[in-house]
Amino acid sequence: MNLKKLLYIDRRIIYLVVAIGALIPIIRPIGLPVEPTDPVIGLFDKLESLSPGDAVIISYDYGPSSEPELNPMSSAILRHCFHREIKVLIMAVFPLGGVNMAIREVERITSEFEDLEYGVDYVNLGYKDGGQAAMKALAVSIRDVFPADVDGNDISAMPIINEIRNYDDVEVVISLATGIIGEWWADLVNAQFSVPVAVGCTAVSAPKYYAFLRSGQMIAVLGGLKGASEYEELLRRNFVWARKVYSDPAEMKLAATTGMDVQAIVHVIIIVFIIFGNIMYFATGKEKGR
Amino acid sequence: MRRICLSMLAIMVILVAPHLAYAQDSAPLPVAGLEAFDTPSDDGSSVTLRWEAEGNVPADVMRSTSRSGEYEVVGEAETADGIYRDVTVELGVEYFYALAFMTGDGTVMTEAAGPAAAKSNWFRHGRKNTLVATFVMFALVVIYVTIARRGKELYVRKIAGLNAIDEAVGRATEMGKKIFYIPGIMSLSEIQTIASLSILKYVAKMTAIYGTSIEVPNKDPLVFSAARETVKQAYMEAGKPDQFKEEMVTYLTYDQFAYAASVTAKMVREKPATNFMIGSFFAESLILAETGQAAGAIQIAGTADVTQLPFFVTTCDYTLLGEELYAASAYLSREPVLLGSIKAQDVAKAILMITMATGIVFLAFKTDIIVRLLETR
Amino acid sequence: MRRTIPLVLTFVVGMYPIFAFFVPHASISGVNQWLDRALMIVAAFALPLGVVNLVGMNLTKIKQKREGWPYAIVLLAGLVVMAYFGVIGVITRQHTGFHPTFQMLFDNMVSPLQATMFSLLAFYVASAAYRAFRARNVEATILLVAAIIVMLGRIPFGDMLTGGRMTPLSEWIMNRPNAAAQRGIIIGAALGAASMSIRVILGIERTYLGKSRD
Amino acid sequence: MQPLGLSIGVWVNALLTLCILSFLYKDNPFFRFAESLFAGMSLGYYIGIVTVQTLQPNLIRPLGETFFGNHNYLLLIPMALGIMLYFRYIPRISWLSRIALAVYIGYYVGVLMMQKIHGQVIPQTRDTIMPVTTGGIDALWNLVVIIGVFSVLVYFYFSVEHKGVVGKVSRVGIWFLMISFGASFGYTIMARISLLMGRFSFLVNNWIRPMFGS
Repeated sequence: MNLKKLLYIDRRIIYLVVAIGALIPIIRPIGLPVEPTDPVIGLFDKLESLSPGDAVIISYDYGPSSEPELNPMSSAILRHCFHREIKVLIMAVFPLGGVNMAIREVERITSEFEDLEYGVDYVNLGYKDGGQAAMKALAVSIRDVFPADVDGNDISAMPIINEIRNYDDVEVVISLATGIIGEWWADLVNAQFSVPVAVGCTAVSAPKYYAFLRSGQMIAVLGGLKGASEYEELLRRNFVWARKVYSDPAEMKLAATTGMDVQAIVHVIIIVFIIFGNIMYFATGKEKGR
Repeated sequence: MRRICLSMLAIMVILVAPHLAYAQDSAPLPVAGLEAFDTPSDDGSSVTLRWEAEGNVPADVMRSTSRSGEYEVVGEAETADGIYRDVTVELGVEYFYALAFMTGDGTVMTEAAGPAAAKSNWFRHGRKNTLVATFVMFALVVIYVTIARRGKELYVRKIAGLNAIDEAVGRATEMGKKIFYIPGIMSLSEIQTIASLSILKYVAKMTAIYGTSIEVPNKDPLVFSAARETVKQAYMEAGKPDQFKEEMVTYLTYDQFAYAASVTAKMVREKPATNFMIGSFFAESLILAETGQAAGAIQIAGTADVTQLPFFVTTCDYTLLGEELYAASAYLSREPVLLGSIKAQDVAKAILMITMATGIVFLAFKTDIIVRLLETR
Repeated sequence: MRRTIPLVLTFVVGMYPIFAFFVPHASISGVNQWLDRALMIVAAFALPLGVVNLVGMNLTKIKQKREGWPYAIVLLAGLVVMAYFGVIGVITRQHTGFHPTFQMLFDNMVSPLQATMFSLLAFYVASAAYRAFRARNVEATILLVAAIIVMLGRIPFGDMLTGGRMTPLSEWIMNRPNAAAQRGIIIGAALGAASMSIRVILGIERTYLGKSRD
Repeated sequence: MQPLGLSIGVWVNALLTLCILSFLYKDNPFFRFAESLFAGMSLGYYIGIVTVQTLQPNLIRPLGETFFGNHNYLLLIPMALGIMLYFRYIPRISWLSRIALAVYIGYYVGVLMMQKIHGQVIPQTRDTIMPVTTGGIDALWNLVVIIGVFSVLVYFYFSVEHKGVVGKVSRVGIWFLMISFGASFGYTIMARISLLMGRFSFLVNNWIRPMFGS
């Protein structure tokens, strides 16, 4: 019967529908609403609770393949920090391109702020190999782990480094991570040195990180594009500057909020397929599929 | 700038020491009870200062090698922190510390605390609970392995995915097609990979006995090397050393996605009867499993990477979940010694559950002693 | 001798980081840090093992004109070009880091290939969901329902349809039952790994050495 | 007008992207070309990375600067271990290659074991100890988590037959696992779509639109 054929629908039809669903909003954005959730609010509140001059570490622990998810997150967090006059130490422990992500993002966002001073308000420390060993060593002295910044400048002359010596002077570590590195910050840095850790991760890692969130090993988890779009929404709700930044069409091309349109449509497509599959399954008398 | 001013002021203050006492009398200091001591449980790289604070003002941390000597600024602190760790110390040198504040009348300094010297310690006291846990785990494994060695029968339940291995190899033999064994993408530094190799050995023994062809494509060169030894040994133990070919274990590339591309291409072109995906996987899990599924292979997966389990569960015929992967290596060998260690795992789980239950009951009676015992540092 | 030396070494080297975990003394942690770096060097030496195998296989393919041999030429060409620009800086000592061409090839060729291969997952996840999420039995139905609730909670439509109840519900699932199951798996797997570690350190498990137990 | 080099880069990038995407339809020569190129170039890339980021700073440079100073001669040990890996091709001393593996595995097994016990088992156990008598609705949800953790751990019990009470509890464990798998799957779809979006927006915004000058 033909119904049976529908049950074993050619995968390529699914692929085609998904492709079309993803292309449309890219060509013409829609702008669907977003509601922030607690795991994301956790980071927002933490940064709001800091006073100007407090310091955070942002570690770029992802490569080009996770850019679409993590770049919008990084942009939103950096903007938040700089507007609140929080000092930012930027670093990377991800070997494959983490430092490139950091350079590009930092250049892009700092160019929006006129009175930021490199070496005073923020510094890009660059990449350090040895992952966990480096993370541990930061507890003793940041200056020893990173004798030079990303461009090879001696950092001992920079005021920010004299104020922020090690984890004791850092209010929160924000890791934008892919794979296992976000966990290292919780397992290792939070567990051994009790620094609060917030992780912005790809949506894949987020379910696992809820366990860390519950146990307090992470204070916040931003999961994928949705996490990023929620952070953008929090900024928009609370700050005038954010409403301006996140309505500029050029910026919106990069923002997570636009991405959420694609997400919404493709999710609906998948849900429709699942429902369709189940209807067919029961209509054909529970055909045993493998 | 502020630092330099403060330091200069501080030095001036020291030079005019009598005035210091006067300043202390007139303005009450925002801190009390300053003490300096070697940071416990560290490798000797720091000295810790501690004080009680009233209010929150910025302070300069001053240090000297003698009580009445010249003090220099070594850092800044906020009084509300209550604690400061000086990491610029030399191992074994004795230091005196004081805090300096800017007040309306100028700079004031607390009385010096010390002497304190950093020393390398021999034990991390915060890790006593971990030490106990490690010791218990070792003891359990040793005890149950010994019991098993003495010949006591140990029961281990059936694990569905493992029984399916025989079936899957049989299917490939009947169809005259290949078996792919993918040992994950991590190196030998990952314990899952080691577990995977011992399952590989079992599978390779079966293929040796039935004369089925097997291919093990690798991402990590060390695993490649070890997998080749493993398969070779399996063929020797099965009494078919002449049937082992080096091409059974191949190296593809070190890149996660290039590896996935090559393996999926192989799956589509060679249409294996069975795919084993056992070890540590990341995002490539679904690329491999979905392509294998579309190519019509029976698939058996196993991983302890929680993030990838949903994808294997939905696309493979059998999946070894988390701990089952580790148990599998012991279970397949059916060697009593290894079964002993599975029993040890179970006892460890029982101990943990009892600890949790006790802790929950204690909490109901408003005692958090168990929670505090489990604090880790 | 041939059997004992590797086992004794595994034991000694395996116990060291365990010991060092509890002993912060500089003399102990120093050795640990050194081992960290030393083993990276050992791993680096293993790479040629794989390269030789891959090059050998593809050369044979070309020589015997096996099916698809022209692609073997593409593969070898890519390998040689990329490796050349990768190591030339070190050999000639002209660059401290990478040759600029190396970075350019990575950005315009390797990186898009990686990203596109990765992006295939969007399609696979859809087809896997279509096939796997069928209400066949209790377990499969639970899987299906949880998946749909969370999917709806991730997109604005879910809240629109239910008056804002979908996001909290899906957060609850993630935070409570999901976190509980993940925790169970994490604890179980960690114990399994620990017991496996002990087996390796004590020399009970030694398949990885290629040698069987005696 | 874009500089020529840049637009060639964009073209190569876009065409390779399309070659890989074509695999979704079926295996074809374009995909096969891209896949072979990818395999070769990526391995070449890692040869460069390992040489420049591991061997250069950790072995070549220190030994080049001073051999005896800083105890650098000790680096000959990992180097020797690395070379031993190749002894397996020489039958008489092939057993020496196991020494390298034994050291490598032994060390990491020890390190990981401590990380699992200290970083996972103990904290996750501690956090399961939650109040169930105070805190209103939260107490109830805490109870859900506790039941979940316990039942999943019981599911992982290997030395007891899953019958009777144990069987029922482990069934509950399976339900929790299914909720978790379904929820994680649903949650992850988002990440996968993001990747596809990154590729599509590159094709549309950086390749097609500039081609038509918009």
